[in-house]
Amino acid sequence: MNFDDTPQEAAFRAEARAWIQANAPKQYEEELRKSSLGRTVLKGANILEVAKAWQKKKADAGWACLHWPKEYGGRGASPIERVIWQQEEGPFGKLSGMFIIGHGMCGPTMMAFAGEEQKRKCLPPLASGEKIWCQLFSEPAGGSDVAGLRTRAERRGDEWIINGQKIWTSGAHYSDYGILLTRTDPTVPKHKGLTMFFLDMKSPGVEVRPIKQASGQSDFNEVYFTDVVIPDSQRLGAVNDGWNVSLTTLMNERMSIGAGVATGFPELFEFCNNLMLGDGPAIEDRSVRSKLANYAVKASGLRYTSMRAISALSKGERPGPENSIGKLVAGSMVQEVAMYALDLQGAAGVLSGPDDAEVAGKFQAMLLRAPGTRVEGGTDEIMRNIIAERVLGLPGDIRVDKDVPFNQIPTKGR
Amino acid sequence: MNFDDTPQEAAFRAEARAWIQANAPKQYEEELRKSSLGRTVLKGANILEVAKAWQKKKADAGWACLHWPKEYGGRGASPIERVIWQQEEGPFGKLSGMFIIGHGMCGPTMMAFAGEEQKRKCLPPLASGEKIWCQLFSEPAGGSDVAGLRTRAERRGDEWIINGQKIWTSGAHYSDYGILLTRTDPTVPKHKGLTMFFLDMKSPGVEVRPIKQASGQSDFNEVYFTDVVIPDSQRLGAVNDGWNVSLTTLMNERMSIGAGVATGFPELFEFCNNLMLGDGPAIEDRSVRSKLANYAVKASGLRYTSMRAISALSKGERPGPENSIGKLVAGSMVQEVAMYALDLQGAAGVLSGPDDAEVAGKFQAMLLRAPGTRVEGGTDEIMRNIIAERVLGLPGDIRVDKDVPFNQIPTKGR
Amino acid sequence: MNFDFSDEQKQMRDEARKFLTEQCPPKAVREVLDGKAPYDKALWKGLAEMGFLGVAIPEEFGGAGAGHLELCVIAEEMGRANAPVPFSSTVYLAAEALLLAGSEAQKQKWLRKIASGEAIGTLALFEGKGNPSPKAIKLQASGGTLTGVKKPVPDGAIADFAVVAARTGSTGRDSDISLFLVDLKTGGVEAKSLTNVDPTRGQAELTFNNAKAEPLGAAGDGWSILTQVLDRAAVLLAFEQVGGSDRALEMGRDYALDRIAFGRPIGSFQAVKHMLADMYVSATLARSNCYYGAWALSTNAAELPEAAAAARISATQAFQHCSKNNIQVHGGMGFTWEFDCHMYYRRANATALTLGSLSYWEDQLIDRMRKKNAA
Amino acid sequence: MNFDFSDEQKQMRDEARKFLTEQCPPKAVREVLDGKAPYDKALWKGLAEMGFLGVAIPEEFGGAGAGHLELCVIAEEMGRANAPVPFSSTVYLAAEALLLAGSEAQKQKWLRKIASGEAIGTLALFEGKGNPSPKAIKLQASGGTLTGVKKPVPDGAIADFAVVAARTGSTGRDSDISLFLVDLKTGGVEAKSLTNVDPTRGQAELTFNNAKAEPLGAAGDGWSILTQVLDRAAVLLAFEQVGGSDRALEMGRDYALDRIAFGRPIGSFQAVKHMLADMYVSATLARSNCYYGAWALSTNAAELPEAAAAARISATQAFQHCSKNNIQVHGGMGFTWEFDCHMYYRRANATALTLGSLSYWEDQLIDRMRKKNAA
Repeated sequence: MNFDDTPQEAAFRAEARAWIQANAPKQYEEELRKSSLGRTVLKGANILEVAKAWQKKKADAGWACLHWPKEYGGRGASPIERVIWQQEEGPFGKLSGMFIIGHGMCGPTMMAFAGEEQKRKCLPPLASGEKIWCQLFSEPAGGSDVAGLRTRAERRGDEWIINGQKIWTSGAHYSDYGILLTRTDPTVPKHKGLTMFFLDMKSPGVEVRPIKQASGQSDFNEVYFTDVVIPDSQRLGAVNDGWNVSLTTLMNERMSIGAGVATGFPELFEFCNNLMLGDGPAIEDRSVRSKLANYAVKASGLRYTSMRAISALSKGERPGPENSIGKLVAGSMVQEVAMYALDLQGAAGVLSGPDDAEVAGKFQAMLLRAPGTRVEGGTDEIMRNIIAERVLGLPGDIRVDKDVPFNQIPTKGR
Repeated sequence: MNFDDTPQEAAFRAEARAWIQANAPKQYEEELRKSSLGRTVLKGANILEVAKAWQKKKADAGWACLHWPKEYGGRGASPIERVIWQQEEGPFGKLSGMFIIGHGMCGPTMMAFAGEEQKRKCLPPLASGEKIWCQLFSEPAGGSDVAGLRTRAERRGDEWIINGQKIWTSGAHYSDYGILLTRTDPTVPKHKGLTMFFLDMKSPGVEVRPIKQASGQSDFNEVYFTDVVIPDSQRLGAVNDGWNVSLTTLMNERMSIGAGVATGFPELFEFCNNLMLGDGPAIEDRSVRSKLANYAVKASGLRYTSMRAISALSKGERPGPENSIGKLVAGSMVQEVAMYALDLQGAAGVLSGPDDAEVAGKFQAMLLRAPGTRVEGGTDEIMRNIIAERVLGLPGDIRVDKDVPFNQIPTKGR
Repeated sequence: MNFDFSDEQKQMRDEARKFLTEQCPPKAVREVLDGKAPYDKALWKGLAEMGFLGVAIPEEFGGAGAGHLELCVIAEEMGRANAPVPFSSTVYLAAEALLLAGSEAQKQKWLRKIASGEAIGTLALFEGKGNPSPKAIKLQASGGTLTGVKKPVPDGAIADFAVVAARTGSTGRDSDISLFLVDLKTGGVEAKSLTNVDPTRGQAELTFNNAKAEPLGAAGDGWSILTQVLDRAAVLLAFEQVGGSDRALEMGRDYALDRIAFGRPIGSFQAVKHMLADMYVSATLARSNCYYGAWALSTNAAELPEAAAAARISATQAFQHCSKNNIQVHGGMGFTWEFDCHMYYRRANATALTLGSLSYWEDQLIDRMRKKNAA
Repeated sequence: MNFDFSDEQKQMRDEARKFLTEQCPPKAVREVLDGKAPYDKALWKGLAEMGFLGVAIPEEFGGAGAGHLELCVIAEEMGRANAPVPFSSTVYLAAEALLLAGSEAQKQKWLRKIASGEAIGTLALFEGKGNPSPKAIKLQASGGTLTGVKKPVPDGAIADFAVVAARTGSTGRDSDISLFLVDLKTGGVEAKSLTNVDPTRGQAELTFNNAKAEPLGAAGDGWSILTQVLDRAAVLLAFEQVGGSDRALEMGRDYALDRIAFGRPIGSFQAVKHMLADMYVSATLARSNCYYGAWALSTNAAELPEAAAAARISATQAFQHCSKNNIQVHGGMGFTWEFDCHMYYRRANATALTLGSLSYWEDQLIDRMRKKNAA
């Protein structure tokens, strides 16, 4: 049990720190530090360009995708080294947002299922940020039931013709490539008729439309496929074995350990530390303190849980579904934190404009974004199922569609 | 919308008050007032005798089972009059605890399914407290799945022979009669092979054993049946129609409206009003106030919900499953309240002896009793199912045992 | 004893629901949400014509003279429809202040205009962050004019007049505060619209610069009147919140019945069923607390302060709970702009702060219960 | 960086678990629960023989000299087994106080006896209701004797010696408090057992009547030493709580797999599955907070005060949550005396109060975070 660096770790940290100090885009540091919970905006700069430039710089110096093999653009670093890097990269890490899906999910899937030539061709520009990738699994009819997807892939010689619609695709509008899960046989039970591909997002017939979210922003897209052609060489895994391929992708999602999920606690604590209530400093109000303490131990519990996962990874253990707790706990906590921060502002908590709201509307934005955090990447309910079934070994839900051909499953409840 | 009495109601209240003033066993008033949440103990007196004497006195003067027809020992009073009576009876109402099952569940079931002669014979002594009744539904293997019961009734001419075991029977040890749900056909699906009876609890072959609860007390019993003989004339409803009969019983349980369920809030509020913390009165601590306010609105919400149900009943509407919310909300609230009251006492909160604990160990007893309140009469989970299915119209759980003969349903999970 | 609305009141509810279903569909709410209009003028006119704006205003002042129970019933429907009109500020705040403290002339002028839909009113109380408190009121009254800044003022940018809380003394006592009535169209007041989490209900900053004002109620009575106005508005707003809670619950229930996942309606999964059951529970507790509040309001009972706080807390919790879990039941679709879920979530969280925050009312409730207990 | 116990420490855990599974089955706990013995003497002897009592006591004082990480591992297993022995009072409180402030002679005498199982120790801090506070300490020291009443004192009726917090000044400052060591077998102290919610762990009232006492640590240092003792004990007790949480979770999980209702294991119902998932979540958060606390404890890091409070809060919540919902998963059977569920529920609620209540530690945590923030 040691929360301090070993000498080797300290040396790695010093090297990383020095390089970052010398190379990071310092002009954006303050703005990046202030931005929170996925709302990263840089005034007067195109964040996509800034992010790509930083990623390329890192790649050129061997600091991109630290855990990937060197031949695919990585560094072959240890999990602890990744953590140290993230700690040192600090606010500049927020520039990696648009690469997370590609580096965390698409890359590992390609590594596991693409041919060697394709890997050597595709992975280095993915690592360096020159090419951005997205993941095309979710569909309107699917939701939590990912395998219920309907996008068809029909074989025509050495090609596949894709028709259908995906939804909730992060970054589809700026992505160069995507991995795509399709239905290739609707006459067998749903998990058995899926096939995975990767494709050029600039292919004819691909149309990306932004989704306006409840928060007013558009972080996601719908992607429509009309007679899109994909060569069979871009198939990942066997025909009709797409479900297993997708499990690799999703497992890797869990392995994309990080500085931990956003809980909103540091922001709330800082806010309360500076806030004056009618009777005195908020931080001296016992009801505020009680609430803060409860959030504090959740936030620290998540932080150390993620550190324990890193230790397990370092020992060669595969991080298990227990990592689902981060998203589960943080999702609803962010929502509660936001509501409470508004409450503490009294009637003025309703104001969300940067000039009129406390801390520039940060908590108001958090409130409006929060419902999405309880859904994206698996709802709270799916997360609890995962923990119950895969960690605790409890039975799966009764599956009425298990042995039913996909095209005979009902689509309307009433 | 009127929370005040009409003139007729005021007259009824005055009459009830005067009679109670003249007749109630005043010597126990103080002890009854202090006792809470089902722990009614009278020093130096047998509470069963005191309760029976008070019930008999009420019956003789026409104040027993107010809503029952006069010919069966009641008064034919309106629901509002019942409420007024309960308000006026105040602490003396705590003496009715041992009659609740008989008056609320057994009596109405008898009224609906027994022959006229039996009704005239059985109901008046039930109303007057001379005979106490219990309800024999639950079984060890049954639990929330009441219809999963295994106690067998086998026909032999004009008689039925009962073998099996019941559990969680309140008051079996002092009961004279009971209503009993049995399995008469194990070869059909579980709901279709049940039959209801009533029986003399002094019948040969009936053995009552108290259950020691987690709290250390014994409010419930196990009841064993060994070749117990019940005449067919004591059958309630048709053979194999017992499930429907039991639904009447359970529906009436919901109609046994009362002064509302115990939430622990009044006790907690009084406690906090008198408690000094290190820094001053507990009631001035903002964290205490915030917790109290949250409990307060639950307690008042339940109180007025039960009043709304009374109004519905007055208008001839049948109170629906929405009344399940009382038990659901109060059950876990009592537990939280007890934990919080201990917390406020600091390290000494652990002490439970009457001389060493604040307010004579009341909250410590509440803490230990509370887990039972979340289970008895239907678990929290069953209550949520009832609300979801019967109030909101959501689908029932998937029933794997629905069309399976009872004797083919598995009994062990692994 | 009767813990229910009368048949006539229920009939009025049905009428209001029918009217709002037709005149205030989600599409109409979206016009305001999207900033195409500051409020729904046609709906406002319709509400006046239906007599809903003046339902609790006596006939002598141009209202229907029906009473506050009837107003509660209308309020619930306004909340259910998420109506994008200045109903709460005009009817619960401005009109109630006039009814409690207005002179005959003031009532004749303004209540009549409210009932007819000619005037939008509001209460200008807050000055930046914080909860209701005499100490927080800095806006100064002197020589029949007001100077200072109020923010946020609900519907302040579209209001024709405002009841304004101002400082007229410096003793440190409640009697330092007096109320004034300001015609916002006569100059001296500058209104600026402010962005807020619920664009269907405007918020504004009002800057008073020697603005002409006439006293409302006796000098020094301001805080006492305000307390009563806030209590009365708390009950009425709680009915809006209960209406919103019920609608959010219904939306969730309907979606759970329609939507299929894993080959079954999602409403057949206990996680979803029980979430909806818990929403029903909180909505029901809130409704029951509101009924008691309605009785206390309509009879001006001594229990009103306590009943109002309980209704406010319970209804705030219920609406926040139901609106956020309605989104959760809807999954990703619930988080789209296209679905209506977020409109209720926005309204729930905005309404939770009007009149002061949840934690303020928690504190108030215990204060009031304690006083009653001590009495 | 390594956020896990070492293989050797894990091996010690396995050893402790094996020992306790054999020597401390629920049947043994019930002997004490049912009042047949004040504690499990055979188990206590066994723990001494295994070297567990002195695991963190240096070899020079008769211990194993292994360290506090090893003690955390043992603590977790003690909690998991619900062991009915005075481990926490003797090892986390008395021994830690001696280690921090004892003279060489005191350590030689008492630590050696603790390690060998010859002496049971405790900390006599509280005087009636309330949380740790110098103000609350009235017991008076004068001329080498103590007079006053301590209550509740954990394991006070079976203890051989006690570390006692006494008042030696009246300046109103923390330095009014000094610690003393009292041999309870030498007269002058009367012990009375007190009924408490967890009969497997005794509580007593100790009346000091001019009882002979020797100073422990410097005069006036009492409060400062106590604070450190409580922080250290908070981490250790938190490991007991985590062990108990895990066991309660396992019991619930096992029952959910075995028990059939409606023709299926109850663990196939989402209501039960998700309840257990939530128990796992709180137990995991607590465990992670405890690991950080263990590191801070074992290295005496500056982060200890904050880490200890976080571990304490998180573990208290987890054990209360898991033990109460374990009963709920068991349904009616969980509420019988016969099933073991209630033993964990009792322990969870008793442990929540030792060292001061949850709300006290919440307050402490924020105080400490605030200080760190200001620094």
